[in-house]
Amino acid sequence: MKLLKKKVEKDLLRRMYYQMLMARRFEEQASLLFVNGELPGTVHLYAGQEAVAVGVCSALRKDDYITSTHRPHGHAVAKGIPVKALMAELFAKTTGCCRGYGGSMHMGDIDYGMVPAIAIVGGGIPVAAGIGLAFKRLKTDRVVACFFGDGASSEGAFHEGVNMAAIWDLPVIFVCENNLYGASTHVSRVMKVDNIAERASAYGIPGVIADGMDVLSVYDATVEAVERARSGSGPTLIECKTYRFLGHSRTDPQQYRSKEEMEFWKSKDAIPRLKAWLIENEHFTAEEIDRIHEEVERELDEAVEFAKNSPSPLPEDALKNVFVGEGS
Amino acid sequence: MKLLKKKVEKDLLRRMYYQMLMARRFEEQASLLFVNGELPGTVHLYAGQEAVAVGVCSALRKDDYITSTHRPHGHAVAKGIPVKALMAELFAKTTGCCRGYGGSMHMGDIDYGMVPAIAIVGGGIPVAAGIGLAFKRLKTDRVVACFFGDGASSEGAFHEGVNMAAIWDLPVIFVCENNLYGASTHVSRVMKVDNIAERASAYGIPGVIADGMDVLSVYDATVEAVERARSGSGPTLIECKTYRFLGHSRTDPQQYRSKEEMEFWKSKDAIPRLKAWLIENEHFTAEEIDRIHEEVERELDEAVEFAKNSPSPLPEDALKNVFVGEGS
Amino acid sequence: MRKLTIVEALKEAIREEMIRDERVFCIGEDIGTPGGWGGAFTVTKGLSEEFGLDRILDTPIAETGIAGVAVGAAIGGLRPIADVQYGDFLFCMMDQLVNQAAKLTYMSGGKLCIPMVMRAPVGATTRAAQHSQSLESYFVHVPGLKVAAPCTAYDCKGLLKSAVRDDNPVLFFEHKLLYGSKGNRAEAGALSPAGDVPEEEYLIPFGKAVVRREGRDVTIVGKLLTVYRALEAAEILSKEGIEAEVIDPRTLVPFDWDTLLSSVKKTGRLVVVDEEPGNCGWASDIGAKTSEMAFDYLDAPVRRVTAIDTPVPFAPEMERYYLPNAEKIVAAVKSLT
Amino acid sequence: MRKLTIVEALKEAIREEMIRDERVFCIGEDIGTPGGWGGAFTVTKGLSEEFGLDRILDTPIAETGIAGVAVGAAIGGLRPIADVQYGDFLFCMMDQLVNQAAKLTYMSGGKLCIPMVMRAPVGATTRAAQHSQSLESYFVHVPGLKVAAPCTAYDCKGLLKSAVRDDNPVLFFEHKLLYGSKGNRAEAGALSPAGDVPEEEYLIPFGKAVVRREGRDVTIVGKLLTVYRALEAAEILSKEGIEAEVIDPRTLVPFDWDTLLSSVKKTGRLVVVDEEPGNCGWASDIGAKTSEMAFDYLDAPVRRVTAIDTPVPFAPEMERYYLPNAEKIVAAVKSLT
Ligand SMILES: Cc1ncc(C[n+]2csc(CCOP(=O)(O)OP(=O)(O)O)c2C)c(N)n1
Ligand SMILES: Cc1ncc(C[n+]2csc(CCOP(=O)(O)OP(=O)(O)O)c2C)c(N)n1
Ligand SMILES: [Mg+2]
Ligand SMILES: [Mg+2]
Repeated sequence: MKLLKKKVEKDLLRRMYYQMLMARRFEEQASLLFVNGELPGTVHLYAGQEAVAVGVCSALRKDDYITSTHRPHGHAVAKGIPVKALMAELFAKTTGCCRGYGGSMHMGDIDYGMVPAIAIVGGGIPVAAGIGLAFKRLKTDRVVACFFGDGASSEGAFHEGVNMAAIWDLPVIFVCENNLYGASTHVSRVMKVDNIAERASAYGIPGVIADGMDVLSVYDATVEAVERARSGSGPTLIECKTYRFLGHSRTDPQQYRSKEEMEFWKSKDAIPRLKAWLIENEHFTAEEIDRIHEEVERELDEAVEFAKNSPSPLPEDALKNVFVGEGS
Repeated sequence: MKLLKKKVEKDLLRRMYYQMLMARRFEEQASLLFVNGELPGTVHLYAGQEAVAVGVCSALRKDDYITSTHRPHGHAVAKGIPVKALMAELFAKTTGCCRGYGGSMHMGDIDYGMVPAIAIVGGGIPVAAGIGLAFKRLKTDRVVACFFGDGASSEGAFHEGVNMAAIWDLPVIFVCENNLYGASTHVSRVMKVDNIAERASAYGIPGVIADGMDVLSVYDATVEAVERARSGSGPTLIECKTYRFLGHSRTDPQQYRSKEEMEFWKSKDAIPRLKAWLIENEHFTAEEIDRIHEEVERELDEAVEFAKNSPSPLPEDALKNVFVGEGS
Repeated sequence: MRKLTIVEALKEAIREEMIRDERVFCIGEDIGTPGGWGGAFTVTKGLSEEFGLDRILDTPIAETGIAGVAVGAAIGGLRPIADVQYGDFLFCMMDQLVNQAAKLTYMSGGKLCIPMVMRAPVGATTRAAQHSQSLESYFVHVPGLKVAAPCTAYDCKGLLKSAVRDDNPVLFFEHKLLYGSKGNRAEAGALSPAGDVPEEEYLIPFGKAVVRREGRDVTIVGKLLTVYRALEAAEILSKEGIEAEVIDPRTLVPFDWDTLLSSVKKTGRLVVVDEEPGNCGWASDIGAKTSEMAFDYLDAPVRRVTAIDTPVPFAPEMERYYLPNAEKIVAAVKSLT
Repeated sequence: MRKLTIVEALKEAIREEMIRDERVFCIGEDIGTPGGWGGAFTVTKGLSEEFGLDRILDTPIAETGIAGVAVGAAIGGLRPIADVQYGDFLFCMMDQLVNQAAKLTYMSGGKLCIPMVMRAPVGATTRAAQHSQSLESYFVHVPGLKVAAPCTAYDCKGLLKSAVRDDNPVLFFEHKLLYGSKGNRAEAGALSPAGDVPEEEYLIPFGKAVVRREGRDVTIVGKLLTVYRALEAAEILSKEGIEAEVIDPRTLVPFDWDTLLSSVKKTGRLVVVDEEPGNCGWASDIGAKTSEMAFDYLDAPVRRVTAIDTPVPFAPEMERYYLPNAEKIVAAVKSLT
């Protein structure tokens, strides 16, 4: 495992492990609740990719922003939105992070620096550039991290958004989570380059590859990109090689990928990998890790409880919040 | 001047010179007619870029297609649409190549292999990919050349269209006419790479640079790209370095570029350059060249005459041609 | 007669047209990959095995590209059936549909034809603001596009086949709650209007409405799912002695004014039901034109029962409030009498 | 009082707002480059000299990017005034406007605000199909957007200033034939409605219509250029003893129903004039809602005088036929009496 460039504080490592585990267990819970018919709509689960969200967000400040996608739960956990509010949103309750207006695909809370997830593939990319523009013009040193998938890199919005961030040297970190598939379609069928990071050269910005199954690799790459961004040197495109362990969405037949491939990637699971490293390097004892697991379970149970006991919106609340100030 | 890769027939050279001159004189006429208030709408004149249209189209067959832009007159001349029909279209007459429905910005005639020009910047790029798809699926060896500007290469449609042509190995020649400006905006302000050809690497296709002020350079590059395309090896992006001698459109203040820059590029004018070369290399005598000039003037005069004497559409013709078969 | 779901009927239409005409092909995201969905709602599932991945062509996620390539393919001599996973993403390809597909024939003075079909699923299914929109009227407003919005398996098949043979661009809308796909694509609240579909080939012309239920007291017109909502309402009303005539236009462009106006002239009352928001929507268009053309026959104002003018909310309680339904239609009808 | 053209009024509004609030900035193609146009219709000409190229921000030709960056800039704390050279190109940014700008506030449960203005010139000026469209109703149909369509210099200034201060996304439509720019941007057939604009600062609230001409016999409502066509028609009608009341709604969302309905209740007749094609257009919306809300007051059907349902043709003869004009309005009014 790659060495960190600077001493990483113990609580950072703890938080990383905690968040990755929480993101994973959150999805397992959500999946279960979903299958039991307790949640409306659909879900796109993040399991497998936790090292990306957590690695990136660990390198951000609270007042930095992120934009997200149709697969936002992990990003939301990593950016620090309370899991109660996330769970309540899945349950479509007024206590949800979007008060029941958004649901799984639009999770977010600007108070925690997460723009409500944009489920239009690629749609968040120019938006992130715009946020970067604001942060720069307002003379802050805040940055924005923009999550998107391999599939999204074929969208025109990617081209336009990345180019604008590049020419104006905006403080944006473009984080491509290359999990090999856009829905059922393998990346190799939709692009002729081997790495999405190579596309950075079309915009004259650095493109780097991180191991998306290793939170420290993602963290390192992000720290560097954040430094560039904060110092006014412009955006970076980080491609994180990763994999989603579950189906694309609720109804994925999943027969477009092989058992072997799935097994291969599961063997790289970032969570046991970090756990082993933490124990091996004596950052934490096995018991300390166990206590993190207990904490996660407790919080998650509380979140489900909280969500179930929270009130649903009134039907006519639908009329509110179309415009600002007409709200609840 | 660069040597030709193969012996270029005398009539090819003659046609090149003829078409470049025609394209130039056509614009000068159009400009005059426009200033005199004889033409409705607006015009984007092609003067200066003739080597590109003619170099490319000289490497195409009649049954190959081209797509064009808001600046289509030169492409139309080079693809062989009779100048009468082009002039009549500017005059909004029923004898125009679009029967008065299209005007300057939508010039084209599919019978000559030119799709009516698409004046949405970048809009023609995925369309060209689609034509390439059809040519390939229908097992023809036809190709399509897609003209667009430097400015268009920032559009999402460029990214999506070129990528699709690349992954499916479509017979498309993407011809970027880099005339240094998108309207008033210099390329260096809207992209961080030096050459648009470099963007080809993001799609895994060859990107080449041609001297857009030298018809033979453009022709050579296109011949090679056409060979690749016809043989099933996919698209090429050719960037032609060129310059427009006149304003962007009818109302261009033109104060965003310097006199020196304009003079510099005018000194590279492709038409006198070809003329000198033709005489120097004894392809034609000065008298033969003069006769081409006379021919062009005569045809152009006839075209204006024809256009002026042609009938205008009836007002209620506006109701026709919304759908196929409801036509004139 | 055998019963097919709408998914089955659409698939059969595509299959028959692809066999009949080599130039017909499908293009879209995740429509062909073996082991994948066969399109977001399984309509093309299995077809790539039969026709190959060249003719059931998976694309990158790039809607402008899909629509633009469809336009170009049509120009080049093919007959594309393009697919957008959710109608909401039509906004990503709007330029190609509105500025190119709809206008090229006209711009060329009638010399060019653009035979393409754009299939788009619409309707709210607790997917919130960006995956729930009904958006037919945007395209009815675009001169140069034909627009179909069928709601039965029979009509879906016959109209899709006609759309494929049409030399003009066609927007073909399908409602997610009507697909009737079984198994893992079944949506909460879905109707499953499996219907009679003959074995023999047939085509349905554009511009012919169907009277789904006869009645003398009021005319109700809807499209897609709201035709069924109208029929539900008619049942309720019938119990109270009000006999509603329910009309299904099947295509929105061209629109069968004869059928609608004859009905309105008979009943003297019209309710238009639509899942789109009301402002500048289809219901307003039908309302305004009917009011203009049948002014002297109308005994009451044309009432519009539409979605409310908000984005689509996520919470099911709010979504129900957002949508038109049988009770709202009943109330509207009663307000007229 | 001093007279300003609309270009001057818009420029002054932008200038004042940029001075008042550092967060306000302009973004678009060719709006700032020294020696360039200052926007396709010169509205921002000269402003980059005063505010710098950072605040009069030229972009690549990339409309999705412009709109998306505007949305993001609004989220990040700025207040963008974005510019599209021709309204037709709004279709290239439709996804960002419809799916993001209009919905993010709602999706967030009201926690996020998107204060952005999108300025778009519309109208036919012999530029043919892709540079001539009027397309306001597409955006009126989108819940979550406010829509302005002013037609005088006074209103343009006051409404643009309000739009900039609004915490919601605003589509701000301007008509190419009304800019009144002199010199090299003057269009054939342009009106030059230079009008009184006070030196003192003022704001105009959204949702307040103006009665441009009083009359007792018929109400005519238009928007943008068609307000002037309506006034022309009113003059002609007046000579024949028919007194038309002409209403200019100024904003389409919100819409001032009080003013329109009071007028209709007085006159009993309504003609809606619109430069958009008729199908599912704004005229239908006004027609349907008025017919519904003022049914008992209408002595005649609401007549719609719109562009014809075709793309915009190039030839001036055909373009004139395509467009609504005073004669067509006069004929419509007479058909009601
Ligand atoms: C504009 C748009 N097109 C299509 C979709 C449907 N869709 C949702 S997720 C998805 C695949 C996205 O792939 P990728 O960007 O790689 O992200 P991943 O799902 O792998 O996280 C598709 C096609 C969409 N939501 N938006
Ligand atoms: C989508 C779109 N955006 C903007 C415009 C307005 N416009 C017309 S030409 C032009 C500049 C195009 O630059 P480039 O692609 O370099 O072509 P050139 O004019 O130099 O030939 C612009 C911005 C347009 N027609 N379409
Ligand atoms: Mg992916
Ligand atoms: Mg250029």
